[in-house]
Formats: sequence, structure tokens, C-alpha cells
Amino acid sequence: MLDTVHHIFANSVVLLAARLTVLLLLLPATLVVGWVELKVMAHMQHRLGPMYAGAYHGWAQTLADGLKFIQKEDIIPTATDRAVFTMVPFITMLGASLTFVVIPFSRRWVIADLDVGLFYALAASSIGVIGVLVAGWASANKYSLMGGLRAAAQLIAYELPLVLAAVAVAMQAGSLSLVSIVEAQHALPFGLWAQPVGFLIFLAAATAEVTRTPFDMPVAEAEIITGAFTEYSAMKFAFGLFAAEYIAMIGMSALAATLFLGGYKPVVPVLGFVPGIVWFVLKTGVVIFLLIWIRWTFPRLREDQLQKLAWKVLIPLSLANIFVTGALKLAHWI
Amino acid sequence: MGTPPRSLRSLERVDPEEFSRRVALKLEGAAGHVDVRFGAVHVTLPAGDLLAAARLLQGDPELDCAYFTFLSAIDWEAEGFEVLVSLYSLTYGATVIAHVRLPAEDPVMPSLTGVYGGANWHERECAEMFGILFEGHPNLVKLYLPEDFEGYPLRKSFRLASRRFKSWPGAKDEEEAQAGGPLR
Amino acid sequence: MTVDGDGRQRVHRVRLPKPVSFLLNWSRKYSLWMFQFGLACCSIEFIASAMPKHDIMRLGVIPFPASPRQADLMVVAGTVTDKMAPAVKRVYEQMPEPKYVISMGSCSNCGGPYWDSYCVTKGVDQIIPVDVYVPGCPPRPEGLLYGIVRLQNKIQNEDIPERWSGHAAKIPQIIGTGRSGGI
Amino acid sequence: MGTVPDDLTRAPIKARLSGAGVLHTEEMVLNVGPQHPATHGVLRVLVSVDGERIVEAEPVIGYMHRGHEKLVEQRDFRQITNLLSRMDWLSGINNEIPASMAVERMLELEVPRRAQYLRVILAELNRIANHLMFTGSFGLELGATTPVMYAFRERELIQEALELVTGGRMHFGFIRPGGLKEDIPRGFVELARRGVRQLVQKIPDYENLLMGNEIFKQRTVGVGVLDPALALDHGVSGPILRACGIPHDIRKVDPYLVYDEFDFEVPVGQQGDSFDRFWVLIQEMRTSARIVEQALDGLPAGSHIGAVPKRLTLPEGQIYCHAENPLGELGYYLVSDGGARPYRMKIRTPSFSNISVAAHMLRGAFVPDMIAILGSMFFVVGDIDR
Repeated sequence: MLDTVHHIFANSVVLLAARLTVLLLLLPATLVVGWVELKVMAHMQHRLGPMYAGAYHGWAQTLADGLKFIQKEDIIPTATDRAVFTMVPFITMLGASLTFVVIPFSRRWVIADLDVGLFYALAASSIGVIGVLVAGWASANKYSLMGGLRAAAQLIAYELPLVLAAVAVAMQAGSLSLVSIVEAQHALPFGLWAQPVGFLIFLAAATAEVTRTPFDMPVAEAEIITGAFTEYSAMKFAFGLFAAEYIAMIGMSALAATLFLGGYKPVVPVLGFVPGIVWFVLKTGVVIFLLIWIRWTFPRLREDQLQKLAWKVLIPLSLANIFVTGALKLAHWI
Repeated sequence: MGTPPRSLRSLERVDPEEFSRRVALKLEGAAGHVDVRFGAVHVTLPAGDLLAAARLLQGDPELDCAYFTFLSAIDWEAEGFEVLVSLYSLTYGATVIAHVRLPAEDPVMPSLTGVYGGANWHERECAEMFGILFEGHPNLVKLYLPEDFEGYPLRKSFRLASRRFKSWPGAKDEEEAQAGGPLR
Repeated sequence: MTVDGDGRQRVHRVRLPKPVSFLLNWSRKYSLWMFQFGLACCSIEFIASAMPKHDIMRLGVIPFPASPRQADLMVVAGTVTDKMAPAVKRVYEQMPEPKYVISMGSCSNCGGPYWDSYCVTKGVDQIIPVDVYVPGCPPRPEGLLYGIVRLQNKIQNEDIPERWSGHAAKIPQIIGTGRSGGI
Repeated sequence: MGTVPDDLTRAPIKARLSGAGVLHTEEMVLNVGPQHPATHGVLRVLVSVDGERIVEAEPVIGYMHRGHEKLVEQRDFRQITNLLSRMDWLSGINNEIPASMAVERMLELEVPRRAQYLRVILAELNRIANHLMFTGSFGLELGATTPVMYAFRERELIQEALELVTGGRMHFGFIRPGGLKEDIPRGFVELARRGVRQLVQKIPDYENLLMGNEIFKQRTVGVGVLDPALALDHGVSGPILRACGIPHDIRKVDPYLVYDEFDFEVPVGQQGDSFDRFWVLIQEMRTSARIVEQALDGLPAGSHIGAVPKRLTLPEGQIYCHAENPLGELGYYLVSDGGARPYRMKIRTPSFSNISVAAHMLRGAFVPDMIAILGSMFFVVGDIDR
């Protein structure tokens, strides 16, 4: 049964259609996650959050934001490098949404189950760096230049621990294809028993990749006003920074859920009849909630402390994690 | 600069009269008279001796006025300006206020920034508000007012524009309302 | 698009269907990204209105954007001095077009307790067009919330082609003060 | 360390500072403010930056200058308190007290003990509200948006108590020469006690949420160290001076009102860095809470205002009257020529001197450190610009 479905999906037209549906599904997903963040933040801060937009608990708040940004005047300052300036939202959006090609939503629903799925996902997620760096340069504004440089330094520094943490998982599952990684977690998800350290490193590095507090130096409101995206307004801002950040966050959470929490595998074998996608959405939701929780409690790290954390703590830790996984693998314990 | 000042170590309270006798003793060079009003030691000095007196007040362990409180001026219109320099000694808990009289036309005074770093901003504000020139000040530039502002606001000769049309609609005291109140 | 006498392009009057205009007004009404322009004491009451007790985010006013490019509501809270006036004007011009201004507190309304000061601009409406004036020194956070509700009513009844056609430079009037909550 | 080769001494400071020597780096002048989320209100800092390190920083002030000293000369002694509470807009009552005390000392007015006790209670409640604001905004500048919400929740309670008495939340106009405008209503004592009790319970939350947080410590410990001698030289006062280890608090050193009847000790820091300033701020809230409790327990009966002539004119003379404001030493040098209005009143505000020392502290720090340093300098722009 597996290979027939596989064959259908491999057909390019269906592939394109599936790719578009996922992308179209992503946009409402960002609205939902945006609304969830507003409400969770508000309740953490002892208040109500959006209430009146759309009458019942402000469910239409992010929808109203999106519609409003469409109507805004699109300012392109004269001093900017025009073509590059307008290209940035596409790069960041591309970088953020490419990871969804290989992520298995359920046993059969995966757009392209590449053999090098994990490798491809991590490579795709690093395209966003170019977008932020180019935005910083093109906006011809001192603050965004500093924001762009900070973003580049931070994202490159946190690419390494992200990849090394994922390598340990690939070693344990014995394959790079995300579907087989999830299959290998049939008994217990890796994150809980074999790779707890890897899971924490991956989460820290993912927060840094998505530039969220405590790693949100590049978009630090207090110092350099929205960093690289200071000059962006209307749809370019809404699409390039706001939606791309949320899509990247969902992508990273989905990847973390797949690698460490056992993707579409049922958490309790008894409930096996529940379709895989429900588990996947639940686990991704848990990771998203964790990211939101971290964002609204911690202050911001200075970027030299940030780099110190990456190079002196996370990378050695992930290397040690690989060593331990390798040793356990040889001793056939895992 | 590194060693913590004496005030960190010991606190011996001294009442204003005793402190004023010490100041009068130390500043025998300045012909100024010293008196105590409302718990503060007031010293009147000629402009020339201010710098020497300030160094003495700061350096002398008997006085140790290390704390620079404020520097400002009063415009007595015809009789000229009176500059106030207020210092405070943490060790002895005593306030010393030096008064310096300056003529009404082009008032000039030596700057205290050499002795007290804190005097920098106070002198800039005083120069901007009263038009007093402080010699030796590193950059005597406007502190508060925009560059294109002419006139010295705190001088009595500077009238408030809005007050020309209505002096004070809500004057509470009846006599003052009838008398129209002095236009300041 | 016709180019008229003084060279400015004019969007000729087009009749926008009722539901579309309703939807666009509704989205602008509930997504007022507020730009933190706190100057003096009113800025403290302005922050207090975003805090748990008064929580301005209930009305859809999100105090996030730090850059004027992403904001569409500017609340001038505090005394506008002559030295600060050019900065207020420049920040107002940085904001993309459908923008609204709330003048909070008697200092920015008309100079307030500093009516006779030599360096205070007597009223921010000498520099930028103001939509809603919130009286008080400082106004209570509830005052600011009511000012925002009045602004939302104004946005709900706004005529977009009129606003974009350029010749409607004057400030749109408040038509009726209907209830704000819900659609 | 061996003799320094002489060509090093001649290399331009910038090359040695950036350690590049060969690479020609140019300083970028950054204009922080006058409208900037980090600076409280409209302080502008001209910063010349080499990469992320600040080479030179010069605060530019005056954007909130409203000319209080000139306006005060147009108003009589009862009307000036209304203007003065708008200078340091976080501590309305504390601004008004020294002005009335100056008038009372000059006229030798007898202020009833009940009025003095109530003045202390209102002043300390206002100090707690001021410190709560800075507790929240310091966390906000370092990126933690949640503590400001909790701090304002407590601040609303304190404002409720003040509003019950005075009718206002920030500017009260309640202190009159000779006493208070009117006596306190019935429910005030219980409301104040409840507010203070809840505050004392919640202070450990702030300590754990902020000071116990590893990232907060990394951002503040050892950042912006203020040398005590430099602080005294510039007239720095308040929590910032006490954080450098100098126990100078006017409530203890030169007690005014009835502060000498309460026992409270003044929190003093060690290094004088941002962390110590924040620590002193939090401990001062505990001290103020204790003072309010003692004052509420010992509140005597009596009238709220002494005998004050209807037409208030001061004899000729000059007086300097200062008090411990939440941000430091606030003093009024009142000069009277026998009329109903002050001839001249010099207003010595704490933030003006506190910020004049900022240029020295910002030199050599990182750009994000500038935000941490300025955030921990606890200034209000209206206080700086008067």
C-alpha cells in the first residue's frame, strides 16, 4: 500500500497541488498562531488580550491585522536599493516555508519523502538568514544595518548546534528520511529517553533561528527599532517579517516534534485509531506553546553573550551528545 | 579618583554654627562675611576668590565639601546678578552656599568645572538663562533652549508673551485682581 | 487616475459597494497598531492603559510596533515643546497613510497648565491634524479608552474613497456614537 | 607588563581600541532619541559607535523644557505646588512637600503633627508607586515584557489609595503651606494597609522573576559601574548614589517632617553597577512599606492644617529646603522679596545631576549596555528639563 501512494505523490502535478495546499494552509495557520500568542501572552500577563475584534474573544484579531496591512500605504524610502528592498519578503517567506516539503504530517501525507529529508529541511531553514541580511543592507538605515549584521552573526552561530543536534537523531534512527525517523520512534519518542539533551539544544537553537526572545537581538525593539525591518511597512512588513516569523516558528516546531516527539506516532498506543495528523498537530502545538512561554518571560541576551552561549556551550554539548549516541549505538542499547 | 572619599569612612555630625566658624577661619583670604541662615552656611565672596575658595572647600579635610549640589543665579535687575554655588559636606552634614555678586552689564565669572565636574551642566544652564559668561568652560553651548532662541528667559526683563494679553484671569486675591498684579 | 491643476493625482470618485467598505473599515477599526509617542506625564497614564487593569489590547489596539512605519495610530501624550515639535511632525510623516492621531492630555490639546510658557507649542494640532482630543491632565486611562472607542466609531463610518481622493484633506466627522463592541 | 613599544603609543586611539591597527574603521554617529522606546520620554543621546562599542556618548536634553522656574514667578505660593508636581511626574506628592516646607520655615508656621504624619504616609506611598514604575520599565528595556504588567498591577492598588484621599492618580495638588488640603476619608487607612501588605508579599516575585534570572544578571552585573568620587563630584543622589556604597539619605542625614520618629535602615549597594541600583530600588520599596505601616499605626488625631493667613506673603529672605525624592535630592532655593509670589525659585532636581554623569559611564560600553545603563539610571525627563 505504501509504495502505490508513494508513486501517486511522486507525480509532479499532484506534487505541485499538494505544495500549494500546504502553503495556503500555512497562511491561516499563522493567523491562528498569532491569535494564540496574543491570548497566551495576555493571560500570562494577568489580562484579557484581544476581546472585541470578532465579538467572541477577539478570534478575528489577526485577520483584522492582515486585512488592515493590505490597505496600508507601501512606503519605499528613496535612499533604499529598490529592487533588493522589495525582494526581501519573498526570500524570508521562501526560507520559512520550504521546510514543510519534507515534514510528514501523517503516515501517508508527506509531500516528498526525500531520503535526505532532514538534511534538506535544515538547509532550507537557513535561507532566511539571507533575507534578513539583505533587508538590513537595502533599507539604507543605520539601525537596520546593525540589525542585519546582528542577525547574520546570530543565525550562522546557531546553525551549527541545530544541525549537530539533528545529526544525533539521524544516527539513532539510522536514516535521514523524516518518515523513517518517525517510524524508528515507534516505542518511545527519542526526545524523552535517548536524546533529552539533543531536544533542549534543538529548542534553544530553533528559538535563535526564528530570532525570538531571549535571542531576539536582531529585532530588539528597545535598542534598534525592529532591527532589519525598520523601513518596511504595509504588506511587505506583514508578509516579510510577521507572517514569515510565524511560519518559520511553526516549521521549526514541526521539525522538533517530528525529530524528538515522534511526529504522527500516537502518544498512547491504545488510542492508535486516532489519525496521525491529530498527534502531529498536538505535538507541534506543545512546542509552539513552549516557544511562546519562553518569549514572554525571559529578557534579551546581549549578542556577545549570545555568541558565547552558542560557541562555548551548545556546540560542545551537541558534540558530546553525538559521541554518547554513537557509543550507545555501538553497544546496541538504542 | 579611585580611592573612596573620606565620607565613606566616617560621619561626624557638626552643627552649622561650628561649621561656619571653621569656614570663616579657613577662608580668611576672602573678605566675605559668613552667617548661618535656616541651617545653611552662607558665604559672600568676590568673583576672583571663588575658584580658590572652592578648591579649599573641596580639598581641606576639615571642610571636605565633596558634594556639588547646584549652581544658579538671581537677577536683581539694577543691582546686577547674584550667583549661588551650593556645596554639601557628607562627612559633617553641612551645607555651604557661596554668593558672588556680578554687575548687571556683561556679567563674567570664572568657571568651576576645573574643581567640580558637576558644574558643567549647571553653568551651561545658568549662561543660557541669564546670559552670564563663564570663563574656562569647555563648551558653553545652549543646554535647554533650541539654537535659534534669542533672549535670556530668566531675566526679569524677559516678558512672557501670553501674559501680555491677559495677566492672570483667575487671580484669587481680590486686591491683587483690582491692582492687576505686577507684570513679570 | 486624473492629474488635476496642481499636479497631484486624484482618485476619481468610485462608489465602493457597502459590504466591502464595511469590511475594510472593520479591519482598520480593530487593528490599530499604536505607536508609543509618550512625551510627558500623560505617557505614564498611556502605559497604565495598556496594563492589566485597563488593558487597551481588548479593543484591538496593539502597542507593539516600535517603528512608525508599521503603526497607524499615533497618540501624542504629553507636552509638545517648540524643540520637540519638528520631531513630532517628522515622525507623523513617516507613518503610512491611513493614520490617525489622538491628542491626549490638555498639554497637547492646547498647552494646558503651560499656557504662558515661553517654549511650549500651544496645541499639537498646530503641527499635525488630530482626530480625537482626550481632555484631562492627565486623563484617566478610561478617558483614553473612550477616546479610542470614539476613534473606532469614526473609522467605522469613514468613506475610504473620500479619504484617498486627496481633496478631502479635512478631518472626517464623527457620525453618531453607536456602541463599539462586536461586529 | 614590559615597556610599551613607542609606536603603539602613537597609534590613533580608535585603531588601538578596535585592536585592528591596520583596518581603517570609521565611527558611525548614531542618534538615539529624542523619540526612542528605550529612553524614558524624550532624552536624546548622540552616540558615536565603533562596531557595537560606544566610543563617545553625549546626552542632549531640553526636549521637555517647559520653563518651570519662570512660570513659578507668575504664581503665588498656593498655586506653585500644582505646577511643581508635573516636573517629576512619577512622584507628585514628593515634589510638593519641600515647596510647602520652605514657606512654612520662612513664616515659622506650626504644622500639626497629624498633617506631618499624613504627609509622610502619602510621600512614601508615592515613592513605592515611583519605584514600581521603574521596576517594570527596567525589565521592559532588557526585553522582559511581563514584569511591567505585574509591577503596574501593584501600582494600581497604591494609586487607588492615593486617589481615595486626593482625587487624582498622578498630580495631586494636595499639600498646602501649613498642612493638607483636607483630612483623609474613612476607608483610607485600611486601603493603604491592604495595598502595602499585598506589595510586600509580591516583592519576592520580582526578585525571583528578574534578579534571580540568569540572563538578567548577565546583562546587569558589572555593567555601568559608577565610581563614588565621580558621583559625589556631579551631585548624584538617590538610589544611584546609595548603590555606589554611600549611605546618603536625607531622611536620615537631615530628617524633615517626622522621619526621625520611625526606625528604618537605608539599603546600600556595593559595586554601583546596574544590578546594585536595581537591588537598592527593590529594597527601598520594603523600607517605604515599613515606614507607611509605622506611620499608620502611630497616626495622631488633630486638625489637618495649621493657622494660615488668608493672604500669604513671605518676609524678605532666602532659604534652601530639600527632601529625599524617590529619584534623589530635590531642593527649592526660594528667594522672596516680601510679595505674594516668589521673586526667584531655583529648582534643584535629582535627575538633572544624575544624568550629567551618564556620559562618563556610557564610554566604552556596548550599544545594548547603553540601554541597560540608561534604564538603571532611574531618571524622569521632566525632572531633567524642568
